[in-house]
Amino acid sequence: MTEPILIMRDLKKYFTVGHTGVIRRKPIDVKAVDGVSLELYAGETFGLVGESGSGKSTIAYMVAGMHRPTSGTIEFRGRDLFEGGGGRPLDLKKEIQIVFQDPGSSLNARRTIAQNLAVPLRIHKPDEDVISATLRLLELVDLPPSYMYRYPNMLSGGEKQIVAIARALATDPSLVILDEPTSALDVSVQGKVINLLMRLQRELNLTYLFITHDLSLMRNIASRVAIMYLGKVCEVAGGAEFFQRPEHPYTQMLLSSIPVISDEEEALKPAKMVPRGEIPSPVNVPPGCSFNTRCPYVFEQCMQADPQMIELHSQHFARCHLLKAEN
Amino acid sequence: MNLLIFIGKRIFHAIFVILGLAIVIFAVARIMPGDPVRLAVGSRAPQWVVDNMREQMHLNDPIPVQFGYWLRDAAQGDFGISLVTRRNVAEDVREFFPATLELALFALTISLTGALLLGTIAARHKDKWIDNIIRIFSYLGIVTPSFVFAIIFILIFAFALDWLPAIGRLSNGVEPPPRVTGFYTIDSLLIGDLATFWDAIRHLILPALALAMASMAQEARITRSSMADNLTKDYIASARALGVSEGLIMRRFLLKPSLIPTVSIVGMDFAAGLGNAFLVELIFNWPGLSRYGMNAMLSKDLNAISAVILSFGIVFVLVNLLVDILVARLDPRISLSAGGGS
Amino acid sequence: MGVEMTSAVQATQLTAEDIARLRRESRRENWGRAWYKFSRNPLSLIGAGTIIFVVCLAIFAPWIAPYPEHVKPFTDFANASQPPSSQHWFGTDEIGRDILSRVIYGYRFSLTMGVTVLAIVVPIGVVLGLVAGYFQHRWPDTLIMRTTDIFLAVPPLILALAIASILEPNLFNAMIAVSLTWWPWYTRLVYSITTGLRNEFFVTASQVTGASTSHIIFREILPNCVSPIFTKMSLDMGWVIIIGASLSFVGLGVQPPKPGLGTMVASGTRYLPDDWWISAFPALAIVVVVLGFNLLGDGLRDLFAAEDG
Amino acid sequence: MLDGINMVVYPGEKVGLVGETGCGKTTTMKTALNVLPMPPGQIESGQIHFKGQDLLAMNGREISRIRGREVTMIFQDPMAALNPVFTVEEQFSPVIKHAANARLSKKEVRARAIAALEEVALADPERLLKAYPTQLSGGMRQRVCIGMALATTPQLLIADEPGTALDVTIQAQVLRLIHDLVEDLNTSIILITHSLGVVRETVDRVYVMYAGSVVEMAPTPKLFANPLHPYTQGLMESVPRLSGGGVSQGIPGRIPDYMDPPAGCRFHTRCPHVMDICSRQKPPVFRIDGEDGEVDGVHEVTCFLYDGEHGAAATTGEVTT
Amino acid sequence: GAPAADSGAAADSGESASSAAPDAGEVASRQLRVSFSWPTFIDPAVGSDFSSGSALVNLYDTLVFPNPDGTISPWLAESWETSDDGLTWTFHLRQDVQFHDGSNLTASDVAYSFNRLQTIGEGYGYMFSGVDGANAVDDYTVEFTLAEPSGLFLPSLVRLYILNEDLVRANTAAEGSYGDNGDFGKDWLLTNDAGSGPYKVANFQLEEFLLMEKFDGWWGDFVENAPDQVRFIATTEAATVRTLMSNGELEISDQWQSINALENLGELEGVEIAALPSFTEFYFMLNTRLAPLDDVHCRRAMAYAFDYDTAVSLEWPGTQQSQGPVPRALGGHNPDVMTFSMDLDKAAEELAQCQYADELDQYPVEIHWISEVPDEEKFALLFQANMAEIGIPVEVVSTPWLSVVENTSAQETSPHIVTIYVSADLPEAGPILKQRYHSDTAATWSQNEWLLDEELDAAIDDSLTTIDQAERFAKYAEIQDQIAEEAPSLFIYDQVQKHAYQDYVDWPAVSGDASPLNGYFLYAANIGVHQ
Ligand SMILES: Nc1ncnc2c1ncn2[C@@H]1O[C@H](COP(=O)(O)OP(=O)(O)OP(=O)(O)O)[C@@H](O)[C@H]1O
Ligand SMILES: Nc1ncnc2c1ncn2[C@@H]1O[C@H](COP(=O)(O)OP(=O)(O)OP(=O)(O)O)[C@@H](O)[C@H]1O
Ligand SMILES: [Mg+2]
Ligand SMILES: [Mg+2]
Repeated sequence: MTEPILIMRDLKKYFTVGHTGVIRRKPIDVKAVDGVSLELYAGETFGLVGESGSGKSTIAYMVAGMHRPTSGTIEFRGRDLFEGGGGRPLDLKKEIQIVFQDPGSSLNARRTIAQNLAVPLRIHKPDEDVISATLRLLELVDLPPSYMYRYPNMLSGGEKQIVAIARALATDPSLVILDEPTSALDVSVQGKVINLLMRLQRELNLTYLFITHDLSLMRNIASRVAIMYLGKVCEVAGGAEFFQRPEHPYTQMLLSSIPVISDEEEALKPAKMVPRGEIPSPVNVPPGCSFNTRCPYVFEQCMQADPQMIELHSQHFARCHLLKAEN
Repeated sequence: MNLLIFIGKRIFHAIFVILGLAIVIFAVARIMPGDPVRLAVGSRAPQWVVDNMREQMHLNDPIPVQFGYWLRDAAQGDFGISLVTRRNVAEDVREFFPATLELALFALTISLTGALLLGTIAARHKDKWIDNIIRIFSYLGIVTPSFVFAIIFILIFAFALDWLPAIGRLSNGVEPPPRVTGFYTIDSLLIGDLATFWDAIRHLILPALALAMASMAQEARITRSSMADNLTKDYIASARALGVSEGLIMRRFLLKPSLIPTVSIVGMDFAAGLGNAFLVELIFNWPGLSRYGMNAMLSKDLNAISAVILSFGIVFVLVNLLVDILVARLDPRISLSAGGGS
Repeated sequence: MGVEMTSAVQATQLTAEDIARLRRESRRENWGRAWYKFSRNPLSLIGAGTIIFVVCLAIFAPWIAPYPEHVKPFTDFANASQPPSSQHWFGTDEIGRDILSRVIYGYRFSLTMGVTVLAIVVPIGVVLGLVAGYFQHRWPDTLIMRTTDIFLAVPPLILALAIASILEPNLFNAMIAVSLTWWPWYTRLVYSITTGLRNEFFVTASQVTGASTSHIIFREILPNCVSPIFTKMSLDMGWVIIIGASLSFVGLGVQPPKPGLGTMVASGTRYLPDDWWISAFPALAIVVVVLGFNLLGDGLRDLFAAEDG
Repeated sequence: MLDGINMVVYPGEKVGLVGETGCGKTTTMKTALNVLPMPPGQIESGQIHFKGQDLLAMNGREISRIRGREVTMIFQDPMAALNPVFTVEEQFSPVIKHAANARLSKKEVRARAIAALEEVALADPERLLKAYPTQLSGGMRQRVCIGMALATTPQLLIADEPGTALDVTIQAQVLRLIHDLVEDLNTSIILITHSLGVVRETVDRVYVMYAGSVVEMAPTPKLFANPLHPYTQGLMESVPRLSGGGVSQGIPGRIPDYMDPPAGCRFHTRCPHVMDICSRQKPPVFRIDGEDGEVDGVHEVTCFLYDGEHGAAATTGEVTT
Repeated sequence: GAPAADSGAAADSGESASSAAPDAGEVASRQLRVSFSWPTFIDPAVGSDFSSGSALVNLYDTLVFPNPDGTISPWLAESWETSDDGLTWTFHLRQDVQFHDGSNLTASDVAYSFNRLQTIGEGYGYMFSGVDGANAVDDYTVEFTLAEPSGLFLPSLVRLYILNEDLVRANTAAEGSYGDNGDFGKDWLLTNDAGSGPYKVANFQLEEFLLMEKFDGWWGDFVENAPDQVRFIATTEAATVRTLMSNGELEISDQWQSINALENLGELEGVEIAALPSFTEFYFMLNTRLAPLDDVHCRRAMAYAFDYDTAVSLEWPGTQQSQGPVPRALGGHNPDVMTFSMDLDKAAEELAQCQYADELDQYPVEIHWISEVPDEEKFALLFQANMAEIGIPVEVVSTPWLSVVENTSAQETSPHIVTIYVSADLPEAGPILKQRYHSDTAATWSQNEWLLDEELDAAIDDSLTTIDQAERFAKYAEIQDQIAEEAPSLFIYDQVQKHAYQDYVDWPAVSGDASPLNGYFLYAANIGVHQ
């Protein structure tokens, strides 16, 4: 395996969403991300999976520089992304780009495709001719040049997402964060976008941080996967390994809940595990292991202590009191 | 609790706004060119009369000091002497405000009732002829200045048909009821004088209608569109699918959410109404604060202008406060989210 | 729809001419589509027609008005207060002037008022709204929005009357007065749009790429405010004309003998009900132009709503 | 926008309706219950029979005897389906009163509402009744909706994408809940979804919809074993597999504009097997398998590929459009 | 202090409201209802305008009373004498006069009233600036001391209204700008009277009406059928007035009705129009310091070019062109004064002599008319049209009254021409000459001419201190000739005061049996109401 391109160390992000009481005000915090450590290697597709509100996007936004972490560090090729107090330098902005979930709002509806694409071009490639650069980008993502002067609302959802990808690529980044890039699209359209992404990765040697909640999709594209639950990572493993040997009870619950369309897939799912309970509010995370309200194997210790992340097998980590390292 | 916090915040905001308004008004009143005192006492009065009055009004002090005096006095409800009526302005305001409020509230009642009625009918018969008629009416209501309505109403209902009186609050010779609230309708009811009450109502109708037309039209439109919009909402379809009777859906499940946008603009419409009262009271010779204010403006009566604007500002802020609370009561989402944020 | 995927041509081979042609075609297509949608709404067409008609009347008043000299110094007491006739379609006023001619010229004042006020108010209000909205929850927001709260705390007509009365009464000061009361509405409007947009992903994407704040505010967010602004401007033309007429009606706007519409209504009220035409036609003229702007505004609103939906 | 939909549901049967976003699944069911807002909706023609009676021909009084007692619907978006300005109780009680079809005291209504909420595994129902929808989480809202629908003990339940707005694990819980509750009452279900996986795991028979019309109907096992319509085939291929093997390119092109649907077969613009006739003529329904009057085995498809004249030879079914 | 005054006022109005109610039904037959413009001040030291004046004459008595012919009769003062130097005036009062509260009117009340008026200085106070003081010699004798002899002192006493000292003191707020005298009862007197006149305040609803009731204890004689109630209704709105008139709810209209409105009123059944003579003249005031009006020939050219006949014809029938700077009805008017009439030849002749004759278009003349008086616009427009004929460019500007007051207060801001009606407060020519053309009044709205002519000033001062009437009038005549020569103003017409009135009102003013002095045309004790 190559060098890690991105390292997150004990990353935390708390949002203050309100205050208690009127007189003695104490902030009410949402622990959106609560102590996450991950490494991404150059050229890989790293999958980040988790239920809604588990903090996936928050991690993505911190990496992209939209949020400043409450604590912890993110290093990109050895450089701390949040060094110093001010904004991120342009050369780092160029290297890390992001594609958002909602194709509807990720393009400016009142500007043409060309104008949308011109924003990063003007900033990062001031020397190049904007029009020819735009044409080159469209060609890269297989869109006809006639799209240049169209407005986003004349494009289908999939096409909009492709334009958004083109915009992210305009700066020649090395790391692209894909925050659920296809979840708003239909399955019959999703394939095209995913295949485009895979092709671009090969051609441009990109690293992807790929966020999704579609495990079947993840299975097909990610080299490594991390599962998040309530702001914490509960399991990290290689793509295939992960589906063969899910260790964490939550991972098992997740996998067993996936609806599949063939018997052979059915066979791959772990033993039927009936999901139960509600996801606790991130404002009110239960003490101990945060999964203890839903875990079928819950016992004493889970209520008191938060388990540590341990390496079960090589490159397979999990955080559960039930699990012991193999060696 | 949430609602209380919400109300608390709104009141705090209202106080802030009124203070700010006071500063603006003071500034506006002081940029006035010329010597208001000389204007007031007339050209034949000797100079020492003018000097005397300037001294009394602190007009010789530096502006910040003047503002200090003004604010101190204003906080105690003292706006000095009106240059036109020669009376204490605060007294004038107390004297004339009830008439304007009575008119405005009566207009508000007319406009809201009419708007809800028209809006509901139009929404239920959307795109039918009756909806189109109501639409045309709304357009005319919105685009016609209130003073034009006032004139038209006088011509038709007072002159041509002679159904209703054209001017004043009471017919000649009918003595006003003893003053309790200053509202002739209420005061006359308090002493059980039905004849006076009826007379007061008859005098209210035309000016109130002239004031109400624009907001009625506006609110009818809003009601119509929000009702039509809500009719397509899933929760209405859901209620239907669950077998809730059409009548109940209309009366409850549709009406309440549809009222929210209508009620929200009532504050604005009320403001527009208070503004238009300046013209309407003039035309109907309505002895209210608006006509008083209009006269004050035309004669550059500085103290009176300040007091009148501030009075209207306060009423308007209070009305908005009330509307906000009402909307918050109608729409739990607002008060529920008021716990946090700004 | 009509998006053809026929790009056999290599993009890099496109000539500047091809690109210009592409651009022209898309432009034509966009305008065509907008016009098609707009033209399907008969009310907005009527509105637009009315406004064009009125604007033409105002611009070509000297050629259209049957008695342009009646707008200038003129007295003809022998012909005073004549009811509508074939010579004077709208009758004559108490000084013997042709009301039709004066109404046509009166539109000049109404439109000047509307256009000037909006020209003052829109840029100021919009920029303030953009700044306050973009810096939501920070000091520019507090400063700007609290100021608008204060200005909005007095009914606009009252504030306009007060300011106009304190200044010398004339059209210019009336415009100043109305402008002073009007800008907060645009600030409010743009503020609410901006606060909604600043969290949209396209704004975030620009920030992440390193676009400057002014680029984001004026190039990314502003274009998204344009349609509600235009809609509001159209409706506001109507309101401003009404407020202007109201000011004139109480003598704080256009001063006689200049033919302000509100001024004419006011002077005509002294001759009601017998000589009704003196105030009736100017009043009708106000209603017509305001109605035109309202219809157009509603049409634009529907148009933009359809485009976004 | 809907075009010639024929659907049959038998007592106690679970039927699925799959199709991509915006293909008209919700609209079909709203039309069936006659709760489509009109305007903008408009029903051009057709009949909807429930136990032999035409719902579209009924007046308000008659139809309300059926809605909320014999047929109910759970709506797609639980937030939108609950009125935001009323408490849960305020929305619950008219439903219960109507369903009971008898005079109930306030207390009884309340008791039944509480029972219904307990039924859907919601804790602290007393407090819940006083809550406004905004105060509930997505899962809770969905359960409240289900509770309301089931409180009416319907004979036919239309469930529109239950749990789709939620997470996989929660969705699985919701589906299980509906499944369990319905089992006891022998209620028929129409399950609307865009997920083939969900369909496969929950229903007996499937209708596949594309752009406002039904393109294929088959019992679940048959459909997954042998999808006939090119659209169904494309859809199946598009779904990423848990077994890996990459992601297919999906179906080319985009879903047609409903304002202006393509002539002939609506799928012909995207169909890999498109023939001349497809753009000219609407394909009729071809029965591939099963007998008239049979309940289980019938497999129908709307595609010229299965017409003897034009495509691969197949049994000709009767034209019902 | 203030709260006491407050509750006093409240109690008072409550009481009068309830006491008025039974009266209203019984006495409805004897009402005199008059429309008025608002505000109306019934404080003798504040009110001086038209409506205030009319209220004051009814509520208060004065030492002397003006006759229709301009002479003065004894009134509260039965007799008086003057010292030889003309500086001390002694008045002997009637002893049977009681105030509305029943107390007796004495010399100290007179002295108090005078001091109050002079201290406050508003309203008619200015008339007494040449008087040093008044003091009560005994209960019924009062003595005034003048700084210099004045022929006008006696007539000006019709504006000294006698207040009930005790009552005013009882209602004086301690805090006020008059030192020991607190607010001098100003606040209380805004809505209450302290007089002895034929009528007393019964109910005063601000902005709505002033209701006065007959005072049965009045010492004077009411005419037969004198009204039991006099009600001033605060409206001048044409539509309203018309409705009231046609419903028989108004006996006499205000004087602000337009010609058109009056014509309409006149057509009503039983309504007639009275055109009363007045002391008011309508002037175009020419600023003699501003080019081209600083050349007398230009001014004369204008005076010859103006179409007086048309102007007069726009007014109510019976209106006459003015003769010189003094209205005809005033004592001391000079009927032989030079009067301009339209003569374009002479105008051209004069214009030719004007230094600006060749460059008139460089000196456009602005004529300002007062926006509050819309009828003035016609005259301004007529002027513009007339001047166009001799080649003088004119611009018509409408200006609100307050701006006129402000503009005319300084020479730099005074416009070319202002059109203004000026009324005399005293029945003879002297005061109005002073008010219009003396340098002392140059910075006020009543003189836009800016004559600043010392000789003229001296002549006016001299005439005013002449005690002998004939001699005085002769001096006035001379001054009028002198002014007319200079053409500092265009003398348009003597205003007639137009009122619509019901024919069942027996109104002395119509037959010329009331003084044209402001207010006296409505002296209700002399008006009969036959219905
Ligand atoms: N700006 C913010 N202010 C307050 N809370 C926030 C903010 N952004 C995110 N959160 C909260 O942080 C938590 C994590 O949010 P995040 O968007 O990272 O989740 P996610 O895993 O991306 O979910 P999804 O799958 O729905 O996108 C959520 O509870 C969310 O409500
Ligand atoms: N009220 C409406 N007005 C106009 N068009 C509508 C309306 N409701 C639905 N449509 C259109 O009808 C089509 C079908 O909508 P429908 O909601 O039935 O689709 P669906 O299959 O349920 O989609 P989804 O999977 O997203 O729920 C869509 O294109 C939608 O845009
Ligand atoms: Mg997310
Ligand atoms: Mg749906």
